[in-house]
Amino acid sequence: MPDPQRPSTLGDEERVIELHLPSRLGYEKVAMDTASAMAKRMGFPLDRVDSLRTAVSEAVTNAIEHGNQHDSAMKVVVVFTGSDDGLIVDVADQGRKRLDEAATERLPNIQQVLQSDDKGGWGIWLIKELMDEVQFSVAPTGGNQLRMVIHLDR
Amino acid sequence: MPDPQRPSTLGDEERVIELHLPSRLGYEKVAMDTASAMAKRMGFPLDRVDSLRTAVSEAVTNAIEHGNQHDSAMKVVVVFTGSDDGLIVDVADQGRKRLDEAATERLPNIQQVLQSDDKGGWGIWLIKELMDEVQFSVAPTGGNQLRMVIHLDR
Amino acid sequence: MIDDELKVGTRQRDGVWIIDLEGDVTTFAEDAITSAYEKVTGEGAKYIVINSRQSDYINSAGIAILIGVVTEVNRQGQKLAISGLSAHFQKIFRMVGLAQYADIYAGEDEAVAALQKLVQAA
Amino acid sequence: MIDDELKVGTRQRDGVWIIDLEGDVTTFAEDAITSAYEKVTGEGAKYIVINSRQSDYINSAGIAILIGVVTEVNRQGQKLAISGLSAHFQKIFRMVGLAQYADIYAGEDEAVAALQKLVQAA
Ligand SMILES: Nc1ncnc2c1ncn2[C@@H]1O[C@H](COP(=O)(O)OP(=O)(O)O)[C@@H](O)[C@H]1O
Ligand SMILES: Nc1ncnc2c1ncn2[C@@H]1O[C@H](COP(=O)(O)OP(=O)(O)O)[C@@H](O)[C@H]1O
Repeated sequence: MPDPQRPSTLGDEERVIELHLPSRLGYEKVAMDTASAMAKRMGFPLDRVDSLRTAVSEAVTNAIEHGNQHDSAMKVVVVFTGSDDGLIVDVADQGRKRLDEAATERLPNIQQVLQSDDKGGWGIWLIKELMDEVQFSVAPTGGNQLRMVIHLDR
Repeated sequence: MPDPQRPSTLGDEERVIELHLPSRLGYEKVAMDTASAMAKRMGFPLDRVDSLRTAVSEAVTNAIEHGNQHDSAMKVVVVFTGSDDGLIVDVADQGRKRLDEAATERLPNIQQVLQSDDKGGWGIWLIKELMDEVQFSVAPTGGNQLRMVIHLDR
Repeated sequence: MIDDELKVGTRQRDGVWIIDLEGDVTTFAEDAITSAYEKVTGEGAKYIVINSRQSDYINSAGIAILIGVVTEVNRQGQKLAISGLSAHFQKIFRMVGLAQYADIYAGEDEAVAALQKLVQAA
Repeated sequence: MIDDELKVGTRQRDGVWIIDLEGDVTTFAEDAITSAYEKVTGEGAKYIVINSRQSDYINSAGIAILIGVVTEVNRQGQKLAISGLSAHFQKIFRMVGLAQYADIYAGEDEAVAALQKLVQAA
């Protein structure tokens, strides 16, 4: 058997996993499952894994629905970067619709939502509540990008 | 809430999921977990999911070890194509070493292996035993490509 | 292939109507959940339990559907409880504030027992 | 991050040595498994159980390591049994032919009982 050649240190680039998904609702579940499989293997406790599952599914759903407007020719790209400190997940769409900054700062309120016709608007707020860090930016490819970070506390 | 716009038929292209992994042993587990999460959601029975896990991990391990020679700058690309009939998994490396056709047709035998210094050589044979269809080809990118198909029997 | 359908069932246990949800609670669940709610309301339901059976994927669109049910429940003067959620989704439902409008119970039996007390008091 | 270490332990139960494996059985497990085998052999083990505790990832490199152990076991005139494998890995071990050289038992107790019969007969 050849020597497994396991280097003791690794640059970030070598730890990057990329997942390309079609812009079709349902495929956010693949990103959710890949994220949770990685997080479990990295030793995150189960309640943190559940939080990551919800955050990833919300971000990918938004990329499909809003960023790519359900255009199935457009891709959602999810990049996982693991390190000893935790896991970074970047979700990028192709930006058919530009993410409005105000939308990232809303604090939805159930009393108001009950009066309103739109019962939604919980996704970004949930991601921010559940993850340790959340940043919005423009992806290298020009679309919207959401970066979420979950720390390994040990 | 916007109409989910769920089309009743979809071209193959829209159902394709791509996973890019660094050429480092251990990352085959990410492919294995993504494959099994998809297969479970597609309704494969658990013993078939286990077979797929083993086949995918063997193919990705070969791509890392042999095809990309543990060069961590090289990627392994795994493409999952789901359909009503089953799941196709393509595993492509960047072909630092070309897969030898004879290697794909070996029937390892434990009596012989016990006499030999190399106790390995089970990977490709196992993939062929466990999957419904297996094909070897040259990837569009020039590397080795292994396609495995697992059918949904219903 | 990847879009599990939600299975929704309705049944009655001594004055309490139960809406069973099995599968993903996402935007695709809207018609099924709304119809089940309308069905039990048409049967005269005053006390309703939404009972999740192994729904390990509830997203914000699913939560929006349930908030829609709460709106109707308030309008109709019904009483709603929710049961069967995992610890994670119990937490999410509390974060969102749904727990202010529907008591959350771990199991169906507890939810039904709590509502039956109200049936008897009525 | 992604490479779980395998935990290997050794212990004795009335004349039978047990090598416990917990974690991934892959190429990274080679030193740990070989050392554990050499350790129990050094202690004079004649009857050995390799007991998998929740190893849900065994690949062909791991199988190659176990075939290496079988080679030594044959050379040393020891007797080997394997326990604790999931149904899937029991199937794989049979396919490969390992079951011809090491009896496969669902649980540790069965494996130990079978080998103890041989201890007593010896
Ligand atoms: N990837 C995205 N691209 C463009 N717009 C987005 C994206 N994600 C979110 N948005 C905008 O932010 C709003 C709030 O998103 P969210 O909190 O997830 O709630 P909801 O999706 O239910 O409206 C959306 O309605 C949309 O206008
Ligand atoms: N992706 C690949 N690229 C190049 N060569 C390969 C690849 N996969 C397999 N091979 C060749 O086929 C042989 C048999 O592979 P396998 O059956 O998996 O056993 P093992 O990896 O233990 O040798 C390998 O030793 C290698 O020479």
